Amino acid sequence: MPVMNIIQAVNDALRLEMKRDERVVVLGEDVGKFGGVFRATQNLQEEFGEERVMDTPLSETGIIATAIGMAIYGLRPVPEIQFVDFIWSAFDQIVSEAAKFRYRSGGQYPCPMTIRTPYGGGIKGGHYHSQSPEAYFTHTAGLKVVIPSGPYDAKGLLLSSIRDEDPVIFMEPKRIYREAREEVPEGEYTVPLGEAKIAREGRDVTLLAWGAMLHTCRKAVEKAAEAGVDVELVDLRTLLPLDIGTVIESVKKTGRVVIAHEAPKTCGYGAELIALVNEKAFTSLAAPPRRVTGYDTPFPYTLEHEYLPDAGRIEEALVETARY
Amino acid sequence: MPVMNIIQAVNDALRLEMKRDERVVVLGEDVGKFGGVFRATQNLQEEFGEERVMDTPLSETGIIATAIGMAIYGLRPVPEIQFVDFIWSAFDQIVSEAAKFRYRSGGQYPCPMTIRTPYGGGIKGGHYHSQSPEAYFTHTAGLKVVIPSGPYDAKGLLLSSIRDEDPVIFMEPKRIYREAREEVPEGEYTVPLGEAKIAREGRDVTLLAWGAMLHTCRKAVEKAAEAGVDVELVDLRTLLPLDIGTVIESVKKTGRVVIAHEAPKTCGYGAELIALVNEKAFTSLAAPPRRVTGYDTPFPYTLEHEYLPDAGRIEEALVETARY
Amino acid sequence: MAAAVQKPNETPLVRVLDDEGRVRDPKRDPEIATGDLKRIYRHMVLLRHLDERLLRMQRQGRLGFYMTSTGEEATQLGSAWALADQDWIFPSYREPGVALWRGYGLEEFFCQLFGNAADPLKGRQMPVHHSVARIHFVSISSPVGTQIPQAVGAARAAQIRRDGVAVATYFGDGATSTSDFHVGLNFAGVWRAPCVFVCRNNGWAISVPLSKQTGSATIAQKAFAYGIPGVRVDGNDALAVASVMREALERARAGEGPTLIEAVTYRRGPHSSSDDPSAYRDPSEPKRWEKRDPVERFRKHLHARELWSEAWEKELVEEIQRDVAAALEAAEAMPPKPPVASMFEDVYREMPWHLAEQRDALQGYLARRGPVGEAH
Amino acid sequence: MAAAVQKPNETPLVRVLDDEGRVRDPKRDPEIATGDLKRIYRHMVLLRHLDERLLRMQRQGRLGFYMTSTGEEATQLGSAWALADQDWIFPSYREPGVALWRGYGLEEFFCQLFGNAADPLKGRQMPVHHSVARIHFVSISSPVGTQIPQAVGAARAAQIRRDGVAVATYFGDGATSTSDFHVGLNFAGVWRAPCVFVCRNNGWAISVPLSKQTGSATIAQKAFAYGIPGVRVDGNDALAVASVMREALERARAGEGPTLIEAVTYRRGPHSSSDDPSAYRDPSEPKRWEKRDPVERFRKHLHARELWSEAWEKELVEEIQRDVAAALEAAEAMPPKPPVASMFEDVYREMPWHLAEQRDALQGYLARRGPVGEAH
Ligand SMILES: Cc1ncc(C[n+]2csc(CCOP(=O)(O)OP(=O)(O)O)c2C)c(N)n1
Ligand SMILES: Cc1ncc(C[n+]2csc(CCOP(=O)(O)OP(=O)(O)O)c2C)c(N)n1
Ligand SMILES: [Mg+2]
Ligand SMILES: [Mg+2]
Repeated sequence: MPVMNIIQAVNDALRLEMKRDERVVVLGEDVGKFGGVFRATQNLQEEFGEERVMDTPLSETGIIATAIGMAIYGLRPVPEIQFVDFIWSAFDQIVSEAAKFRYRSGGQYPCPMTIRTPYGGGIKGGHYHSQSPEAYFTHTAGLKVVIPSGPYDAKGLLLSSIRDEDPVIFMEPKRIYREAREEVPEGEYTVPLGEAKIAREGRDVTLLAWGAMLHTCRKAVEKAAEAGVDVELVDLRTLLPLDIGTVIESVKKTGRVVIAHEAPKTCGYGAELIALVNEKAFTSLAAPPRRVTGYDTPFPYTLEHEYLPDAGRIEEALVETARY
Repeated sequence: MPVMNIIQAVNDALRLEMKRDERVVVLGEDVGKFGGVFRATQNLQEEFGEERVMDTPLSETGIIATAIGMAIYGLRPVPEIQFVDFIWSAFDQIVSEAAKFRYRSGGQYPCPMTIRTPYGGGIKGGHYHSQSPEAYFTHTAGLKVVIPSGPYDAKGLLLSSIRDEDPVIFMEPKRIYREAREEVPEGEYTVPLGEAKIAREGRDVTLLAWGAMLHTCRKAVEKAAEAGVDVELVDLRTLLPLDIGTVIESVKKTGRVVIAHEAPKTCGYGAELIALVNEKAFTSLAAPPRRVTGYDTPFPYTLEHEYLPDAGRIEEALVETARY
Repeated sequence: MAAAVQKPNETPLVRVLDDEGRVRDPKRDPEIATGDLKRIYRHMVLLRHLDERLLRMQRQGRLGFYMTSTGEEATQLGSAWALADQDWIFPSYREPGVALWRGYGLEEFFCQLFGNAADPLKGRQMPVHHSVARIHFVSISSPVGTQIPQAVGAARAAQIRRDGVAVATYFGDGATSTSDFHVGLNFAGVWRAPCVFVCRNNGWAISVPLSKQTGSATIAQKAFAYGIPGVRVDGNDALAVASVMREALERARAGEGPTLIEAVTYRRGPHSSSDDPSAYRDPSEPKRWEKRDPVERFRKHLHARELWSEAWEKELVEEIQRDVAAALEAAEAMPPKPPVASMFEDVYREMPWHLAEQRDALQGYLARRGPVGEAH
Repeated sequence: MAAAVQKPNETPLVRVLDDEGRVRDPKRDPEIATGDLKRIYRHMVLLRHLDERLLRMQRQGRLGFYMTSTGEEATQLGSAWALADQDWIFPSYREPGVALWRGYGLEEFFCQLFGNAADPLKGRQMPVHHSVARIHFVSISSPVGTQIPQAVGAARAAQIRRDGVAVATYFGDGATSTSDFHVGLNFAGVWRAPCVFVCRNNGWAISVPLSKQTGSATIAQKAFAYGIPGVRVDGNDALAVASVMREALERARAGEGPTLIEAVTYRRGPHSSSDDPSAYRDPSEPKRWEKRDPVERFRKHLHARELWSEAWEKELVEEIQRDVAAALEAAEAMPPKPPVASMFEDVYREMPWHLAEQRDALQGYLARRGPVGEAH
């Protein structure tokens, strides 16, 4: 089996699906000849032509709105937003249109599309090349939100997303685009949406995370193990709809839960997870659920590693929660 | 003291502050000659002229972006977004610009402005004239989020917001614009941002709410009282920054908490409140914190009263929580 | 029309009929078949009748909300005539005539307005936010302008598929100020997408007159910013609208790219049933435009062509009244609310656990307490 | 310039200098004072030196990120010359020359690039996102185009205050596709705001050429959509840029409203230090534009006017190298990071409890575990 990084896995998924399904088209800034600023769409225009791999003018709302029109018409667009930080001009089209089209038309107009976009910090990107805005999307009914943490899942989840009948926000952890490498099957396969993965079994504390944070969490889990704390690490993979069964089962087992995310704390997705755990596993809770998150500031440039949750901060939360 | 409704209180606050401070300007769609589709800016253009009360072209991003430019330049703009449901085209300017201007310029460019906008359901407004998107703003560092529940607070909080040195999202409960009436002092007064109000003291359960929901909650509290449950009702008034002291003190006293909001449940502000209560009052909790909210669907037209939390649903949550 | 870019200083107002309904520009006459001419007139009369009746019903509290298109009938029907069955429409809220022309039934129309159990949209959207897939009349949403770049995306899809479909999108003068207008026309210009942009310039965006909406003298000239042709047409002249629309659609289908049509008309009524224009505009202005009534002008035209008679008019009006009354009665007889469970459907293709849970909780609550209302 | 709207078919390229630096249109010569001419040249040379040096430093890992403006010096300096001290600038990331011309110090400039403890922005923004309030050079942000309507708001504020301030905003050709370009120019057209829109049309938006950015032949003609004048100028001709900029600012100050200036130039370097243009553009293209180098052309002009000599050039270059080296050394000597507590400041004027709590937690953590890094 070939070893791929996330960029290669994404590229591979796009290529396979474009071959299999001629309705699939890719559009975005610099995705054509250049193959994307992260090269995730490299060689696709060469292979599939300018009509199926379109360089667009510089407008995120234009990219998403025209993709919606294509989806409504019967194509399967996979628009790319160069950095998720630039998605906001398209927010109206995402929240008011894509997310509501099926519903408001009484089911007449589904809007199947997959918005691919890199997210996250740790690349010296400052305010506007670093953010993790997943919670803005998870608060929006009608969207699905998917975040892979490695190449295998990236490919399998992207294929599932493109084939899904609803709009998907597919957030790619750009910090580990090239760093995360693993064996990835060559042909098609899918990883189903809405299913979390137990990345490591453990007895003492449940640790919930997704995307690039998974890797920081793995380190934290090792450190915690050294301190005698046995952590169950759950990779959510899909945030909306959430795999509630896996989460609650794990928390019922451990009685303790820590959530790690890059996004700012206030109203981040961690809050929802804590609320759900309270709702469904209150009597199992032996310690207060903890969040380890980015801070409630814009994302800073120089101090980004102080800003981002690191293995030490997560480890402390795990050990304290275990010993509570 | 005159009796006013919320529209009158808002209008009064604007007029007083425009008189007091010539930096204050109002802009938005239909706010001038027409005085706003809800008439909140009625007669202001007559009194202060077209330069201080500006009808704008139909573009929410234009309204907010030009208001930012005015704020940066030294004015105190109070832009109106006709319905908060139409704010999304301006989301980039709010999230990427207004919220980050002070920070990213190292404190050189504060951006004091108050975005007034009606929100909420119950007026037969369907998808796009009914939503309660406060949680999108409370997840955004750099913004303040204020929601009054009645005329007195509306006036006092609006004056505080306009005088505040940071950008404020001021969400007005349009369902009770005319229905909520109370005595309001004629001259200037302020209600400080960041301070919640105990709307009713009680021993058994804490009920957290804001805006129009306050009124539904009052009914629920009465019903609960009939069932022997003594509820402490807290009107948060400012969601960001939250008055954490009042919230936690109340929950420590009652050991039980219910949150009611119109917004969809998943990742609504209720989730953050539950997470904070877990963080700061875990050992006081005698029952799982409960949310009574809008559902995770677009806001429906015909079934809006089924969608919105009503007094019965809140009452049931209160009683069940009290008896847990 | 030449494929070349329209020079802005050459954007005269295209007219076929004069105010008396006489053909003043025979070269421009689209030569619509007799049956279609009469059908256009019939739909104009129907629209006028609906506007009067439904606004009255709204005032009586029998309908939650309504928006008239009085005065803008020619723009709707002239353009609708030119569209082919396979073409797609991305409408705004003020072109019910286009849907009715294409076969939207009166009863479904009313059920949508009532949001009742027979509403094809399951009571989810406000009145006048229709959606009729079988005639390619795409779901209307309230945010102004969002449909414009969506139409361009659909047109691009049709272009890629080479299926001969053209796309039309409708919007008002106020919508030209939105972001979506700009990005839509810009993408269309680059792609040369088979898309026709029909701007109903009715002079007002709620209380904001065109002079406060843009500094440009015309809407048509905005096309020049995107390297596409812009045409200005008398929007109260159904034949002129039909003519420019047909040309634009021909260009689209011939691979010659998009066109912006500015149909100059007037919003005679209030913006919506919630509006009160007396607070912001001189009542003499709508009065003046009554003299340029598109329905009357078209009637005079038919009369001049001996396609109209008082007897036919009477028959027509009676038929319309009968049809409308029957459809209204049928619609009003429907249960006023769709089933509660339907509120949770169509958010996604498959209902996820959290929606099923919420649905069950609500159904349990309603079973315990009875229907929502003051009793709760 | 007439206050009337520029007719799009009359948008010739304004030039003052020919390719050899000779004045070919004396009527257009802005007659810049000798001292200013030499200062303009000095800043051009400084910019070129900075670009070379800093891109090299970035390659060496001494700087996180950098963006050059090589080839676009005349657009920056010609327009900067025409601005008055009290005027406000809403820049994009490719006009460092405007800030330096107005007195931004080299050392602060470098400290911003390093994001170090002496960075006026406290290490918060990426390199080249300057903000210099004392010269009214407003905070740069990454999202393309957002500054355009902000500039219009500031211009509207100046207009309301009648304080004689004009506002200039800079952006690229790619930015003309954004929502914010449209709404900015539209609001400005309605308000007749004292705002000058300077579009650096450098032919590319990262890998996207102008032909894929818009269907219009020029950027200048987009002004017509807003009823404002559009001017097309040779962006590599500092005198032509100075001339049209001065006229536009005069119009603004005279209450005659906004102007769109399209400065036709070329992005000679990569989009940024992260970019690799060999993947998407023919290397012969930048080579061709080297022949139209704005700095050389301006040097020839000074030479023709006997304001330039080899000796002066040598002196100038040495002085610049010395200044730059000294400032760089000073900047590099600063502590590389601002204090951790500063991360929590300036989110709001007063720090709310939750930020104070987060700050204290982080400081406690760092006190326990030492600075962040692999050890954690
Ligand atoms: C984005 C957005 N902003 C504001 C509104 C409120 N609104 C509804 S219609 C309208 C005016 C539209 O004017 P125009 O485009 O000229 O269309 P017309 O109603 O005249 O047909 C406004 C401001 C809205 N629906 N959407
Ligand atoms: C809204 C937004 N989308 C995408 C980007 C990524 N991006 C940065 S610069 C750029 C191209 C800008 O081109 P242009 O406006 O011509 O300016 P130039 O770089 O040529 O000076 C792009 C796409 C961004 N910064 N902001
Ligand atoms: Mg209109
Ligand atoms: Mg460019």
